[in-house]
Parts: sequence; structure tokens; C-alpha cells
Amino acid sequence: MAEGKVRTVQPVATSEARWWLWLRITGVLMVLFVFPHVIIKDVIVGVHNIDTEYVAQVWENVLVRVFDFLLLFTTFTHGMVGLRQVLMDFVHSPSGRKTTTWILAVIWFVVTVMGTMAIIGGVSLQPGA
Amino acid sequence: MQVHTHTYDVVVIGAGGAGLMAALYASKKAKTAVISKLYPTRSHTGAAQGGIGAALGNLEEDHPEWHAFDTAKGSDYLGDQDAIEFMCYQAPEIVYELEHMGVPFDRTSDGRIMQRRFGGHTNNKTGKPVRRACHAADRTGHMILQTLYQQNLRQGTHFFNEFYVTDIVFHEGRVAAVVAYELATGDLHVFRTKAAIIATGGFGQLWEVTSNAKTLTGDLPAVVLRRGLPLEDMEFFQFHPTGIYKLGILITEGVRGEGGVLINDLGERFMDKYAPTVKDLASRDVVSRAIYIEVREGRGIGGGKYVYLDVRPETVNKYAALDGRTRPDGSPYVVTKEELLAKLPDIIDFCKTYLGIDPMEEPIPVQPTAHYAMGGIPTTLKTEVIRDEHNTVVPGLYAAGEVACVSVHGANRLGTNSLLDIVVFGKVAGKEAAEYAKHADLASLPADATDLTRDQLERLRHGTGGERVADIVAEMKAVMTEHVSVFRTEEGLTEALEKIRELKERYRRVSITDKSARYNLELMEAWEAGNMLDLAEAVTLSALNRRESRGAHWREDYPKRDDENWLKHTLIWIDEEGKHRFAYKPVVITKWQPKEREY
Amino acid sequence: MKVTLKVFRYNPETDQRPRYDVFHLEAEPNDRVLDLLEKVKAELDGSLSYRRSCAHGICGSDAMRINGRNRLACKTLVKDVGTTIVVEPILGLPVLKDLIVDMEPFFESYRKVMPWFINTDPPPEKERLQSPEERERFDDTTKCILCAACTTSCPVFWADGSYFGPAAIVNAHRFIFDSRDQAAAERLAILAQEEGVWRCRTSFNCTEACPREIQITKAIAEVKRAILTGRLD
Amino acid sequence: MSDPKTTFTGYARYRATGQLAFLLHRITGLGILLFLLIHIVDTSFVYFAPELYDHAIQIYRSLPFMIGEIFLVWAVFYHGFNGLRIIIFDLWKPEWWEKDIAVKSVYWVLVLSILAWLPAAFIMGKAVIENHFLGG
Ligand SMILES: Cc1cc2nc3c(=O)[nH]c(=O)nc-3n(C[C@H](O)[C@H](O)[C@H](O)COP(=O)(O)OP(=O)(O)OC[C@H]3O[C@@H](n4cnc5c(N)ncnc54)[C@H](O)[C@@H]3O)c2cc1C
Ligand code: HEM
Ligand code: SF4
Ligand code: F3S
Ligand code: FES
Repeated sequence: MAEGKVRTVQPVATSEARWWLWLRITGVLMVLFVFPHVIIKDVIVGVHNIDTEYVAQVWENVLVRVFDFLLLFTTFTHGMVGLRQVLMDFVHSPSGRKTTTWILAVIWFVVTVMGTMAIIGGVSLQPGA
Repeated sequence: MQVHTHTYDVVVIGAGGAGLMAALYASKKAKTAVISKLYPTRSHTGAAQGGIGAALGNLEEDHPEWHAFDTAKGSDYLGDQDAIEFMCYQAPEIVYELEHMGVPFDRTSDGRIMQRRFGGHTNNKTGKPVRRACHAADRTGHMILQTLYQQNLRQGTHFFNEFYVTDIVFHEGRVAAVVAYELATGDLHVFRTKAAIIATGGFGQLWEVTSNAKTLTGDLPAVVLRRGLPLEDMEFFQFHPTGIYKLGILITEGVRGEGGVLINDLGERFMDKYAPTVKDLASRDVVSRAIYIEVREGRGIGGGKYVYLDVRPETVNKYAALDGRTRPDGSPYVVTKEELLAKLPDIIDFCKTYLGIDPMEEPIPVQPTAHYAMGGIPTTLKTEVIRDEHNTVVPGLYAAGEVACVSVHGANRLGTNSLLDIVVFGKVAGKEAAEYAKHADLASLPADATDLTRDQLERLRHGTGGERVADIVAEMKAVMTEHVSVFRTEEGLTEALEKIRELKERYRRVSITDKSARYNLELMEAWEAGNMLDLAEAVTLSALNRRESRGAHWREDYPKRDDENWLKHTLIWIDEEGKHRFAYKPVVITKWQPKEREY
Repeated sequence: MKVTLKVFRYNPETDQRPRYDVFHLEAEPNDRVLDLLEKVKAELDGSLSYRRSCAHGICGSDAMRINGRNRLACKTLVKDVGTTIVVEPILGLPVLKDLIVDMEPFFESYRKVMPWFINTDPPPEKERLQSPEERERFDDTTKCILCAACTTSCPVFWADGSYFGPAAIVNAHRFIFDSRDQAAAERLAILAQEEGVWRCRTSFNCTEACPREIQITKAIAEVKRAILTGRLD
Repeated sequence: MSDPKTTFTGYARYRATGQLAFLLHRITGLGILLFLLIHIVDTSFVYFAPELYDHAIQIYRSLPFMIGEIFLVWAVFYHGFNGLRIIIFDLWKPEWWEKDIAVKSVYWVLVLSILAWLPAAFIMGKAVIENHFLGG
């Protein structure tokens, strides 16, 4: 009986633990971004009032762009990590798991970069320029 | 049936507490295999609830000598006192050993092993119940079984799970091999070995209402009998007083240890009459008979075949006050619902599941339930199996646990002494067998090693007589319950014997529907039925033979204990034609001369 | 009352594919589902195969899916499940015959978490001391009877048979939080690996299925926390 | 025997409350992710191909998409609330992973997500009617 003393061991950090934690950290953060975004865009404004003009107008405010970037980053990262969790249930071989993770990482990277470029570049009036 | 052959130094048959303890010790020194028809953790040791007895004296004064005396007295002086003393003096050490292996005993406030009261265990100076049962909530057996299995895994013991041992083969009187049937494939396995330890537990399935698992069918005692070896004291089978009405599921004596009382239809606490000093905590034979008498005299609940076990806090406190019961610190004994819930969680769960009642609100309907075989395969103090009344050992054959009869329990076992018995003598068996294997060589294997098993199984598989196993077993249980239970008479026993013999005859004409090789449980259950019939016959013959009343064996036509003629152990042999023979072995008495038992 | 018992049947020696047999029985509300199976086996079809031993919920032999949910047949009363009863083998382990599944993968995971007490200090003459509170800390997980009801109810295990599964974690928990044990760090390291606790998606089927009412998901959460913080309180 | 067939049999036929929450969480998560992927790509058209953006928006304005969007909003509410439940239990209150509390919390989250969604569904439903049936 070791009175009052908490037994401790060295914490073990593994990549699985980090994926797990990341889902939760982004989960908490997203509450700040996803709910407002969904409520404003889908409910209050509505698709019928959204077009390039509308986008151009709201992005005039830099804070909105920052907001949208954080929204993009947290949701998409969370979603892809979540998708990885789901796929790991079905892909069992170590090589399969590695490949899956890499494919997801590439998709994640490409899509995130596309989205980020759009947010930085804003609405371009000359198509393709 | 394909045959596979293996070679070991020691083969342990059975993976309950006794088998696992033996395996733990044997595998330290010798190449050991454990063969069990169940996965080890499913052995019935896991059902033991109340505790393991050891005079640790953690809560109040206690001594191994008191424990030994209580055991000898509880055995109605039929226990061998050298064995009893050995066990009770080993008890504290072995309980500490279990604790060191990890068994999570409940704790006292100063961190030591918690102990509770149990029937028949007393302070020898005052005669009052003493706290001697070491417990882990009400699942002590479960914890011991799990821990022993885990330690065996740690040690890398070889397990053959879901293998039924069907025969032991001898060569020139020595153990040559153990034959087993593999449930998964239907193949036979011959384990050539220097030594074999039988640890297959009890055979409560002979009766209708029992606390024993459906797999406790006494296979190995039947095998031994078939191989021309004797069984000892088969007339002594314990009926535990408090089984759940009709189901037989055990309500541990721990409930009465915590203050629960038995109540009849008039609302009386009737144990006052039968055991004025220890009352509800008298030894099991005494309490079971008391319930039978109450029922017979019409004071069962609503005139039925059961009484109430009342453990509601109000009732407990009322009778604790009447008895002047106190806590270790001298304050009056008062319990709360929470305390009882914490100490008896599984029991409360059983009552809720199977009866739909909450024992904190309502009393529990109970009746005596077939519980424990005091008799079994006779052994010496070193667990060597003997072939006759002169203690001639069968080289290489050992037995321990409920299946064996050393005999520490005599005519009646005290609660908590079986868990003790299985670990103490399991350990001895493991050590002795390994030691023997070191010096012995492998006996040569008879060519017909698997013949008997094949014969039995093929006959059952291809039987066309149309008799149904289930009917035969049901009729056997009925007659055993009617005539070979708590009260016995010449007339009833004779009737039972005739019936059993008729059933044995019908058993030859059994047929089964499942012809497949894999997982043919129907085949194995039919085989088990044959074993039960053989044992039923041995029990009934032994009961008929003993013309006195002692411990669990109560003959209404001979209601007195008769030390002059019957202070001796019975050995019974039954040969192939069903002819039987008795011989007797003296009881070893060291310190305590037989006296009238009073509680 | 009359009950209809629909039982999954499959004998690899004779059957191409599984089927369901239907039996109509007379039963009492207080009968166990196990009693019904025993009745079928004794009177109607002796070849019906399933494991059972203690018949009162303490040996863990007869976990099966009863009306779509893992239970022990001996701890389930007819009145709790109604008059149409469907009995199927537990999911995720290979079916060997009727209701019998191969338990080996289950026990393999169990063995992987070092489910045995380890303390390499020379033992004291008497017991190692432990306070009632320290003993209480791991009481819940000592109740496990290895019936596999939890692991075979787990959606993650169905998909990924190498996931250690709740039963193995429960048994690791029993030692990790035992103040007398010294191998918590090794066990946590094992459980922190790919097929360890992080696979658990808190689906909670395990806790709902456990016939011993062990708070399994809670135990798993405690192990996760111990891995992240190193605290064993 | 762990294989997709067993898994989907289990998903479809196993009966338990916890599993309901788990399945809904998984389905909504994947559903939102699918939408999000498309949505990021089409939004980035504002930069890469503005004329395509308006075309995409046109699709969103179609009847099936608008109805789908209503459910998407529920999915976000449900997944978000349930996710918060899991996070709180996991990181702060492991003791709430106890049968009574956890099972009840599943229903609470369901009810809450529906309650939060109803006003949104009402507003969005109105938009559907106005735009598709009243020719606004
Ligand atoms: C409900 C209940 C409560 C009890 N409570 C207590 C208590 O509180 N205190 C106490 O001291 N005692 C108690 N007992 C008694 C005690 O539990 C048993 O006597 C003891 O556990 C028997 O242990 P064992 O190792 O001899 O046999 P078991 O644990 O019964 O093991 C038998 C083993 O033999 C195997 N086996 C059987 N036949 C074959 C075969 N043909 N081939 C291969 N293997 C075979 C089985 O698979 C099993 O592994 C209780 C008993 C019951 C039923
Ligand atoms: C609104 C805030 C959100 C919160 C609080 C949240 C929370 C969580 C949490 C805690 C998990 C882990 C579940 C577990 O490990 O058991 C999770 C999983 C997941 N989330 Fe989210 N999430 C949110 C939004 C989103 C969004 C917007 C998406 C889609 C892009 C998404 C997609 C997923 C996916 C695919 C999973 C994996 C599901 C599974 O393993 O079954 N989540 N979420
Ligand atoms: S945790 Fe519960 S359900 Fe799982 S194996 Fe143990 S007793 Fe069975
Ligand atoms: S069912 Fe499975 S996902 Fe976790 S909570 Fe239980 S282990
Ligand atoms: S038969 Fe033992 S748990 Fe059901």
C-alpha cells in the first residue's frame, strides 16, 4: 500500500494515438467553424443567393478568408483522418495500410492546396487567368 | 477414427483448480500436458463463491489446529486426521502463495486478506463462528481459477482443450498412457506418459437439483472403476442446504455468514432448534436435514418443498441483535443494504436473473441441492492412487481435488475446505508426479490401447436399439433424487438399485442421431451418461452397504452413528459383469477421538 | 406458453450452406433459452450442437446471438426475449458447427496482452498489502469469464479480426490497475500498438453485451487515458 | 472470419443502442466528407474556373440537391453533437462510459440533433417550396 501516491509509467506515444487525438482536437475546433458555416450558408443565406458575386463580396473581408481557411483545413483533415480510421477497419495488411494512408495523404494535400489557392486567389474574373 | 500419439512425462487430466495447480508444479520440472474437456477457465472451480479456508487470523484469533479440529468434527470423524492436519497447517502458506500469484482477495482496512464466517468453522474456545474464509467478493473460485490458468499461460504449459479423456491404459500395473477423444475432429489421441494426475472434479449431475455443471458427470471415476480400481466412500455426497428452488443454483453459505437466516412457513428461524449455538451456520449436513424435516412436517413455504433464506438488512440486524453478534472491534453488528450489495453481488444477480426477486426486498426460496462428492478415487497423503485397502499404490497414477478421496472431508465437507483441498493437494500431486517421472521410464504401450474407447464410442454411434439417452438420464436423476439423497432407507435404496440396473440394461440399446465426426456432443453426452450410470450404481451400493448414519449419509432405518462397526472407509469395486465387492480401510486418528457432534 | 425457436444450423460435413431450423415448443416464462436448446437436443434433434456447462452464467460457454444480440443462453429467460426466439452463433469467429465457433483467435488476443500477474520482487512472508480502495480500483474487470460476447459484438472486430478486442483489453485492465502488479508499462505499450485500444470506436456494443455487466467501454477509456498520461490512478 | 460480409451482416442485423450511434456517426461522417470533397473542389472553381462555379451552384439549386442539403444539415448536427459527446466522455469523463449514462446519452444526442435541425429544416424547406413550387 503506497498511501496517496499515484503509480505512473512512461506515457507511450504511437502514431495511432496521434490520429485518435487529432480527430478529437479538430472535432472541438470544428464546432467553432462548421456550425456557423452551415447555419449561415445553408440555412440563412441559402443556395439561391450564392454565386460568384456573393463569394467575391464576402471575401473582401480578410477575416472571412481566414475563417474559411481554418474551416477548410480542420474539416478536411478531420474528414480524411476519419476516412482513414474507417478504411483501417477493412484493410489489414501492413503494406495495404501504408498505401491507403499515402493515397489519402496525397488526396488530402491536393485538395487542401486547391482550396487554399482559391481562398488566397479569390474570385478571378478572367477565367483561367 | 484417426489416432495420434504424444509422449509426455506427466499428463494432468482436468483443468480446474486442482489440475491447474498440479500442472503449475509439474511443468516446472517435467514435460507436462493438461487435457481438459472444457476450456480451463470454464471448469466448475469458477463457480465457487464463498471463500477458501485458512486460519490466517487476520481479523480475530485463529489457529490451524482449530481449523483441523473443526474439519475433523465436520467430517463426523470419518476424515483421516493426518491428511486433515496436513491440509490445515498448509492453508495459510498456500493462501499467501495464491495471493502472490495475483488472486485479488478482498482487503481489510489495514491491507490484509479479508475473511468471513462460514458454516462449521469455529473459535474452539467459545464455540462461536470464526472468520476464516478468505474471499474475493463472492467469486473466490473464479478468481483462483483465472489466476492459476494465467500463471500456467505465463509458464507456457501445454493445454489440450476440449479433449475428453476416455481411458487410462496400464501396463503391468503401471500407467502407460491416457486416451483422449478430440471433440473438434473426432480423432483419438494416445498420450504415452510416465505419470498421470486425475483432477476431474465432482459428479453432481447424478441428481436432478444440483449446483454442479452439466459437464460434471464423473467420467474418470467411472474409467478407474472399469479398469478394476476401487472408489472410496461413495455413499457420502453432500447436499448443500441453500440451492435456488428448483434450479439448484447455489446460494453461498457466505450469505448466512453475513447474517442471513433460514425461515419456515410460520416465519420461525428454525435453525435455533437444530443447532442452538451456531444456528444457521451449522455444518451442511445438519442444515440440509433440518430443511428436509421442516418441509416434511409441513412447514415448507406454503406447504411446498422449500424454505426461505432471508438476507434483508432488517432481518439480518434483528437476529444479529438477538444473538448479540458484534463486529471485530466489539460494536454491535449492524449491516446496511450497500454493504451486503458489495459483499454478495453475484448472488443478488442470480436472484434477480432467475427468480426475478431482489434479495434486499424479498426472501429467497431455497432447497437443498446436490453439491459435493466427499468420496472418490482413494489416494495416499501423497495423492498416489491406491488399488486396495492396504494402501498399495498404482505406480504413476495420482488424483487430486474433488475427484479424489484422501480423505480430508470424511462424511461431510465444511464450506471453504474444497478450494483449500484442491490447491493443497493439487500442488502435492504436481510435485510428486514430476518427481516420480524423473526416475521412472516410459511403460510400453499395449497394442490394444484404444480398443476400449473405440468399442464404447462405436457402439454408441451405431446403436440401433432406439433408446433415448435423455430419457435414461432423466429417470436416473429422478430415482437418485427420490431415494439416494438426504434421507435414505434400505427399501428406497434397493428400489433405486433395481432401477439403475434396469437403466444400465437399456443403456446398451441407446441410439443417437448425430453421426458426424466433428463436435459430436451428442456422442460424448451419451458416453457421459454411461459413466453416470456406473457411478449411480456405486453410490447406491455403498449407501445400501453402510448401515449407520454419519455426516451426509443419513439412514432413517439406522439413525445412529455406529463407531464400533462403521468408523472405517468403504472401498467398492464393480467388475464388468456388474458384480461388486467391498473392503474397508481404517480411519486415521491422530488427536481427536470421535465424539457426538454438537453445534 | 408456446414459443417458436429458430436455430442456425450448419454442419460442414453434410451441409453446403447454413440453414435455419424451426422448432415449436411448450415453455415457461422463466425457462432459460438454454433449457429450450436442451429440450430440442433431448427430444427433437440430438445433433443440435452448442457449448454449455455451468448453466448459470459463470463459465462463459454459451455466448450466442439471441434475437440479434449477444447473450448467454443460460442467463436469458424466455420472458425477456419473447415467444419468437432466433438463435445464431456469435459473429466474427469461424463457425465450426451449428452454434459452435472457433475460439482460438479470441484466446490468442487474450494471451497477447500478458494476462497474468507479474511482480518480480521477492514476495513477503505473508500477503502483499493492498488497501480496500486499491483493490476496488480494478474490481470490475476481475469479473470477466472470457465468454467472448463482447468481442464478437464489436463492429470493429467484425471487420478487423486482429483487433485485440474488448475482452483482451478488459483483462489487461485488470492487471494494469492492480497496485501490486509491475508490468503495466509493457501492457500499455502492447495496447498502444496498431491493433490495440485506438481501434476502439466506442461503439459500446461490448458493454451492452457483457453478461457480467462489466463497464467495458469505460475500462477501455481508462486504458487509453493511462497510455496518454502515464497515470495509473 | 472477420470479413466485409460478416461486418455488414453485423451492421445490419445486430441489435444494440451503441451500435446505432456508431453507425449513424460513421454514415454521417462519410456522407459529410463526400459532400465536403465536392464542395471544396467546386468552391475552388471561383478561382480556377468561375463560369463552372455558377454551373455547379446551378446543380445545388436543383430539387434533389436542395432536399439532400436539408439532410446534410441534420447529418452535421448529429455528427457534431455525437462527436462532442464522444470527445467529452473520452477526454474528460471516462466514467460516463457507463451503461446507463452512455445509453441514455445516445438518445439525448439524437433528440438534440433533431431539435436543433427542425428550425433549419423548416427554413430550408420553405426555400425549396418557394424556389421550386411557387416559381419564385
Ligand atoms: C456452486 C459451487 C460453489 C462452491 N463454493 C465453494 C466455496 O465457496 N469454497 C470451497 O472451498 N469450495 C466450494 N465449492 C466446491 C469446489 O468449488 C469444488 O469442489 C472444486 O472447485 C473442484 O475443483 P476440481 O479442480 O477438483 O474440479 P473442477 O473445477 O470441477 O474441474 C474439473 C476439470 O476436469 C475436466 N474434466 C472432467 N471430465 C473430464 C474428462 N473426461 N476428460 C478431460 N477432462 C475432464 C473439466 O474440463 C475440468 O477442467 C463450490 C462448488 C460449487 C459447485
Ligand atoms: C462538427 C464537428 C465535428 C465533430 C465534433 C466531430 C467529431 C468526431 C469525432 C470525435 C470522431 C471520432 C469518433 C471515434 O473515434 O469514435 C469523428 C470521426 C469522424 N468524423 Fe467527425 N466531427 C465533426 C465534423 C466532421 C465533418 C465535417 C466531417 C466530414 C468531413 C467528419 C467526418 C468524420 C469521419 C469520416 C469520421 C470517422 C468515423 C468513423 O470512424 O466511423 N466529421 N468525428
Ligand atoms: S468482458 Fe464480459 S462479455 Fe467480454 S468476455 Fe469478459 S465476461 Fe464476456
Ligand atoms: S464494441 Fe468495440 S468499438 Fe469499442 S466500445 Fe466496445 S470495443
Ligand atoms: S453455461 Fe456456463 S455461462 Fe452459460
